[in-house]
Amino acid sequence: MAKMNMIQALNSAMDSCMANDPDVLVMGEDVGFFGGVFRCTDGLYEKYGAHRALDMPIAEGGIMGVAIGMGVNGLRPVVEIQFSDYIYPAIDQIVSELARLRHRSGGEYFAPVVIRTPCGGGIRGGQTHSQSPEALFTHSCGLKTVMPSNPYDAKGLLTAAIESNDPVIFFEPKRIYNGPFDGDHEQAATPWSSHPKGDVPEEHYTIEIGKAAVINEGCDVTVITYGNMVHVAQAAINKSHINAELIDIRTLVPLDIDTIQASVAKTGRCVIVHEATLTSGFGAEILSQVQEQCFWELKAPIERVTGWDTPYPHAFEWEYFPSQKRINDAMLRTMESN
Amino acid sequence: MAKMNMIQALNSAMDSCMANDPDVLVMGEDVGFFGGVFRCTDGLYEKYGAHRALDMPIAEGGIMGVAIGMGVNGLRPVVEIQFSDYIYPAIDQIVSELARLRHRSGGEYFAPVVIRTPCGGGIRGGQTHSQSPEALFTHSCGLKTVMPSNPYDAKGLLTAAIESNDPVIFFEPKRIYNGPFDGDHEQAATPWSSHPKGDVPEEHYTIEIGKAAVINEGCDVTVITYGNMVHVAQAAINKSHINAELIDIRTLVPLDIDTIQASVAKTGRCVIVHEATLTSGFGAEILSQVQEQCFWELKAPIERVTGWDTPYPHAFEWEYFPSQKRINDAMLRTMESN
Amino acid sequence: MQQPNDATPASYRSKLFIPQASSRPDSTPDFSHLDIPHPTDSFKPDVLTPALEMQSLAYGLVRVLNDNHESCGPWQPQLTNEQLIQGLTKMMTVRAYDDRMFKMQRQGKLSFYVKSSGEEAVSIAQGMALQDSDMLFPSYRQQGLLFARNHDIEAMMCQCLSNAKDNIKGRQMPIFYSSKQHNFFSISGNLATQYSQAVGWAMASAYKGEDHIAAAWVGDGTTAAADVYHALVFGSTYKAPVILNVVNNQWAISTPQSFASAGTTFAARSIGFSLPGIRVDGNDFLAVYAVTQWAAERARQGAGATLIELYTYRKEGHSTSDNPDAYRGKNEGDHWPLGDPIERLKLHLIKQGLWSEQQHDELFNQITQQMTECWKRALSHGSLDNGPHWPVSSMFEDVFEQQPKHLAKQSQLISQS
Amino acid sequence: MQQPNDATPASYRSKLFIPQASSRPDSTPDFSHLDIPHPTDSFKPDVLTPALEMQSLAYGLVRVLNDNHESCGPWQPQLTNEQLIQGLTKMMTVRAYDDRMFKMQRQGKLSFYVKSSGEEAVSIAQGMALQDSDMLFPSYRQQGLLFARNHDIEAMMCQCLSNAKDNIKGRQMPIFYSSKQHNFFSISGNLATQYSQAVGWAMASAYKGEDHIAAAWVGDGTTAAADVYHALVFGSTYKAPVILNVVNNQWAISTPQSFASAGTTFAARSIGFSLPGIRVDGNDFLAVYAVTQWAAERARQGAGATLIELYTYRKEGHSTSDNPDAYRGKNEGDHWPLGDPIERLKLHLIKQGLWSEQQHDELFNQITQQMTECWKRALSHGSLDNGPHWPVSSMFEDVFEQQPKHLAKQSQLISQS
Ligand SMILES: Cc1ncc(C[n+]2csc(CCOP(=O)(O)OP(=O)(O)O)c2C)c(N)n1
Ligand SMILES: Cc1ncc(C[n+]2csc(CCOP(=O)(O)OP(=O)(O)O)c2C)c(N)n1
Ligand SMILES: [Mg+2]
Ligand SMILES: [Mg+2]
Repeated sequence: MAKMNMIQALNSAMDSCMANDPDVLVMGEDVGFFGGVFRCTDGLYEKYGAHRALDMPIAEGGIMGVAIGMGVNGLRPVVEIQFSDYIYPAIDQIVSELARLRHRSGGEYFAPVVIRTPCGGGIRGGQTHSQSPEALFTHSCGLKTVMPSNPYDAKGLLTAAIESNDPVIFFEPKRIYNGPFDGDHEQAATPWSSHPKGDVPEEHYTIEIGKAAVINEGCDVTVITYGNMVHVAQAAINKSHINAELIDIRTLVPLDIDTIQASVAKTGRCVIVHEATLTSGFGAEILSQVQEQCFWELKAPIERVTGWDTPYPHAFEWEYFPSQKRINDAMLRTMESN
Repeated sequence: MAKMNMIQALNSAMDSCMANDPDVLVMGEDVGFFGGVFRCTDGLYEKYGAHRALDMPIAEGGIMGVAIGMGVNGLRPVVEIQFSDYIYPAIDQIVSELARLRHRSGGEYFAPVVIRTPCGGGIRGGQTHSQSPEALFTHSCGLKTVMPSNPYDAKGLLTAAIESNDPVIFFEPKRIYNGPFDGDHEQAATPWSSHPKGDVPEEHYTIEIGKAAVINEGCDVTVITYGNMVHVAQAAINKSHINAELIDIRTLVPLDIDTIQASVAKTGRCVIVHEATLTSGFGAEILSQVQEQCFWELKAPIERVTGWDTPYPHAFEWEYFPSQKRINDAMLRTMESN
Repeated sequence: MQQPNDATPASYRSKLFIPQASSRPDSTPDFSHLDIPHPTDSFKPDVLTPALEMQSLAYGLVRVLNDNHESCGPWQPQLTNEQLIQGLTKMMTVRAYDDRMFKMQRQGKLSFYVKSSGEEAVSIAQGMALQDSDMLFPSYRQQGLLFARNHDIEAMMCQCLSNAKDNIKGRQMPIFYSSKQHNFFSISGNLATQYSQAVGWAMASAYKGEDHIAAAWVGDGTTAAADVYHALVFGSTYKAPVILNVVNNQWAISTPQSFASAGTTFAARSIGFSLPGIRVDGNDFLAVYAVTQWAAERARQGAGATLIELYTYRKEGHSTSDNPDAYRGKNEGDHWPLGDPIERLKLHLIKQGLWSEQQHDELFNQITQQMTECWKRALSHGSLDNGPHWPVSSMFEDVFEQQPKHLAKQSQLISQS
Repeated sequence: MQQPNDATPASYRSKLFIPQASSRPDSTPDFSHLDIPHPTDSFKPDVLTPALEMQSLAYGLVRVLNDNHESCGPWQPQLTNEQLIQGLTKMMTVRAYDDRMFKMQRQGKLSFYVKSSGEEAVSIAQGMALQDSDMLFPSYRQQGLLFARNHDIEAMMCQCLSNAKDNIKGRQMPIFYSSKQHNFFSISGNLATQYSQAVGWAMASAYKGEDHIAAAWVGDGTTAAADVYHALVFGSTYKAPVILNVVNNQWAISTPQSFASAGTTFAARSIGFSLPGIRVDGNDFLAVYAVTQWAAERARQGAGATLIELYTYRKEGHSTSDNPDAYRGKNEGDHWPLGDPIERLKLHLIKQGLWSEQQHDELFNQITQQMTECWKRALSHGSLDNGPHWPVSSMFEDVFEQQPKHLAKQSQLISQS
């Protein structure tokens, strides 16, 4: 075990996969010599050379097209999109090609590409360095969508993603790269070393894609979330007197509905939290599935606590970012009903 | 009044806007001389010239970028994307630029662009000529999303879209271009001339964007849908003994939740139908809002009847396409609960 | 070009430039402005020549067959008589296949079809010039490549019929073939996407230290798409061993090539990327073969990508969905100055004493009969309308490598309903 | 270039070509291979010259100032002494502004900043060569354009502070200016998107029969983006009156220009589109002015777009978020052979007897003081951390022209929580 932050854990996952398998390579803008603008691929260039830690031209669509071709030719490219706000130029290759290749070719061809991309706000990035576009990819059949909330999961899930023969889009909440963040920006930052999930094995391991984690057991209300919001929700729960069950879904597609269902069947109340914009966010899909599966157990309307339906504003970052208070209010509203 | 099919109604909307306002022009692949592969811009080239019915190179991203620049310079471009399956190369310009321009510039700049694009299956188009990607655009703040279900609405809504100073993405269910389609592909096709909504004024008129239409009043169950599924749902209702209220939302964003809420408050039961893939389809958002607004009135789980979570398969088009039977089954399941 | 009319109410006096078409239904086709050089006008550079030093090839037209159907000039390829006759046979086979399938579509047996008539030299000569281990990333109009690689014809028909023997399980429209066995990539409906994928495939080949190259095709209209640029940027940046082909058949559905060519040749687009660009007479089997072989050799020697513009003509409509008389001069193709690739190779072989009109007719009849037989056998495995198809549950397979629970559940639901 | 190491476990012997950097921290910067022609080596074509006939300008380097700081050669612009001194003043003002803002970021007053140091001639000379009614579509490193158009400095600072006087209401990070009043388009965080938008704007101008032109800027790295290609395709197809500028400052964050240049110049990318491409010494105020004026005149005469590569050097880090010493040779900029644009214009003016070191120092001090005063005033209107800002409810405005119900509701919710 070592103490690792998210960046180190992700780096360790790539490193161990590259050491094991010459078909694995990392690529993207500034990922080679420089080691990535967030340093996630730091050291891989020195260790594996310019050919395996590949700097690339600024054309996300081109990077994705090229990655698919590499995947078809037997490689396992791990692509970094510098900010998830810049993934849109690559969407055609992702949605029309990568996601559907296996199906459309009757299983003849596939491209085991992993797309890593930092998402989320809280770093004063304004509207073009703060987005959480994960929901878009969940509407496209054939992609697995993952968003870890801590270093231990990050390494295990990324390793599983790289070894998967399905394409995986892997969102990294950049606000928690260096430490868990509970939503209180005025507090001193805490490092991952002080968090149990900052203990990460140096050796190779995987966490199954498609399994949620129950972070807190509880019986009053189920709080369902993922990514950095896990920590905000946890803090809101800790400060409340509510005995809440907190679920980190970790994987959006495939969604571990069994774990969610078991929890809501027990609590009868449910709050869903994400940072992305409300309308057609992934919260809508979770809410729908919970409603469909647990209708008869529900004691109160399921609540969504999310970003607003506006671009992410530079000056109002903390008004936009779903707060502990909003989560707490939602839990309380849920608890009021009978 | 004239008898018009959807194509003629759309054409009539563009024609009257072009006659009124020299800033309106239509553009896209094959829309000029040829009048569009679905003939929607037929005759506009002859009438308004090659400069206002503008053929364009095959680069949806380029078309969109250029349209935005034109919009910023005072024009009202009406862009045709030949199939909505091919809108992905333009998504960056739509989501990152068109949708957010007014907000990001503090209201200084905007581009009143309309994007028309045929969507949906039922024409043996396989996975790349059948998609319904509307949900993706509803997750992006700043876009209005419209999908009409008949010629009368099509003309009124398209005219409103062209006159709107907000960008509008306008989906045209291609299966009903020539006639309403109730989902029974073995029956003889019916033309719009035999349908009341095929009566379309030749003069200029608008239908407000953001208002749903109650197609049938009823008290047993609310069926919420849009586009071609309106006709399938209508047929399912007609053949059943259920007194269903059928709502054609017409506009996805902004959503007329008031009309929906009033209906579900009355019926206590709700079935949502769309052709797009289930997971994170717009049905999830509708379901979520209904659940949030009408929880206490609901007598049964809200049901979603949608396309499956697979690409649209050529050979299994009718197994994929949501059928009257599936809608009927869902209504019945809803009615069984008490 | 139609100018905005002053009589039109509320219209600007536009100064915008709008490209013209070679002809429209109301005008007479006229290709007389085209400069068609003689085969001996070209030069053939060494395969390692820097791109800029061979720039004139991007504006010229590499040809081998002269107007008397003789082979001449610097680009004459080394082809045996057997290879030439094979080339002719394969081109005739593609054409017969296309004709048969088009008719079957018109009879309602297929939902859609796309012919490659007039462009057969492109895929047959290029397919023959490449090695079987080279990977092909075609558009929808290079069915000839499958013939060049001896793909089973009946199996191709089964794909077009979406029947129980369709290797891609009824999932795609007719003609969107995929054949891993033949290193023929799954065809996409989205134009141009395969172009940058081919570059990635080639980069992987170089990364693994292998000698295989990739080849990709797009049409003239498709050159406007972003992925074409991505292919040029990445192909040149990493000197990927790939051949990037532009099949300039003059039309993109109803849109003339002038809306994509920027007033110059497509081959010229390579220059800004330090890539050789060669424009070749796409209806000259020998020239297409020679140019492809040159580019393949360059790629295999590590000198990177080449852009080849195949100058040809789309004789028929875009697909079964359109009627070209609605947007171009009637029989425009008859005015096309570079003739027909099958006819030209036939006359060349006759001139060489290797072939005769009688042999040609016999071969034609034999191929036509072969098509009829293949079609019968293919149809015996089912058709889109009448089946048998793959089982409906197959729709839920191959979305992922292993079927996740939610798809298993949906698959169950469909079997119940 | 680092080759894969045989000692590395499980690695291929890659044959892939990987472009090199001009220098890395462990190597000594060396630009001696660059061919820097003399101003008299260029030729200046008529503005209506066909693109291919002026191709050599895409590979050359248009210069006006020689090594002795004299103006010479065919490209000497007609500029009054006042204009020259104005140019110098404006370049010095941008630099002072950048220095001030960078320091304020380091002191925690701004969340982010981007300097344009070393590249001031690009935006000042280009801004001055265009007319006020021409529309500018900049990237984030052309703040100089706002100075060329006499934008209020304090207001720019207010944008950077996201305070109550920020004209874009605190919605964007610092430096993402927008000024409709100055025909300066709202800057996007997404690279290259403005390039094709500029073409569309220019097409609209031609469509309306107006004479206004558009100009757009991207960096060397950004040339790889699809929208650059879209701009070239649409710009050439419709002969849009637009100037497409590539500011080649040698670096794209940590990535050298060699990952985008395809081994040739950026100006050369125009050739395949029949557009003139001109490479100009971007640190030579006079040359930049002259080339821009030429392209503007060409566009206004209806001959369409021009691609200008401004050959310059990014002296500082990419932004306040990086340290260039981590990825390029220390002080690489000091080795840059084209010097500094301010220094060069200053020496030219001194040589002409129009300026002196003393005047220069005085001006410098005056500008520095002006910045201090502007900053104080700007700060008095608030800052990101301490406000005042726009009211929070403003976040829900301008999403649409009229606020729809769901946003009104969300706005209410936020005011309650
Ligand atoms: C991204 C995308 N946009 C539009 C289309 C619709 N479309 C199919 S073929 C075609 C024309 C292509 O013309 P060209 O590239 O010249 O090829 P050709 O048909 O002549 O072989 C168009 C516009 C598509 N398939 N994909
Ligand atoms: C679409 C997109 N991809 C990536 C980025 C991140 N990014 C911002 S600036 C930059 C480098 C741009 O370099 P260059 O074009 O040379 O401009 P310069 O910074 O040198 O002026 C990158 C990769 C972005 N903003 N947008
Ligand atoms: Mg074509
Ligand atoms: Mg740069």
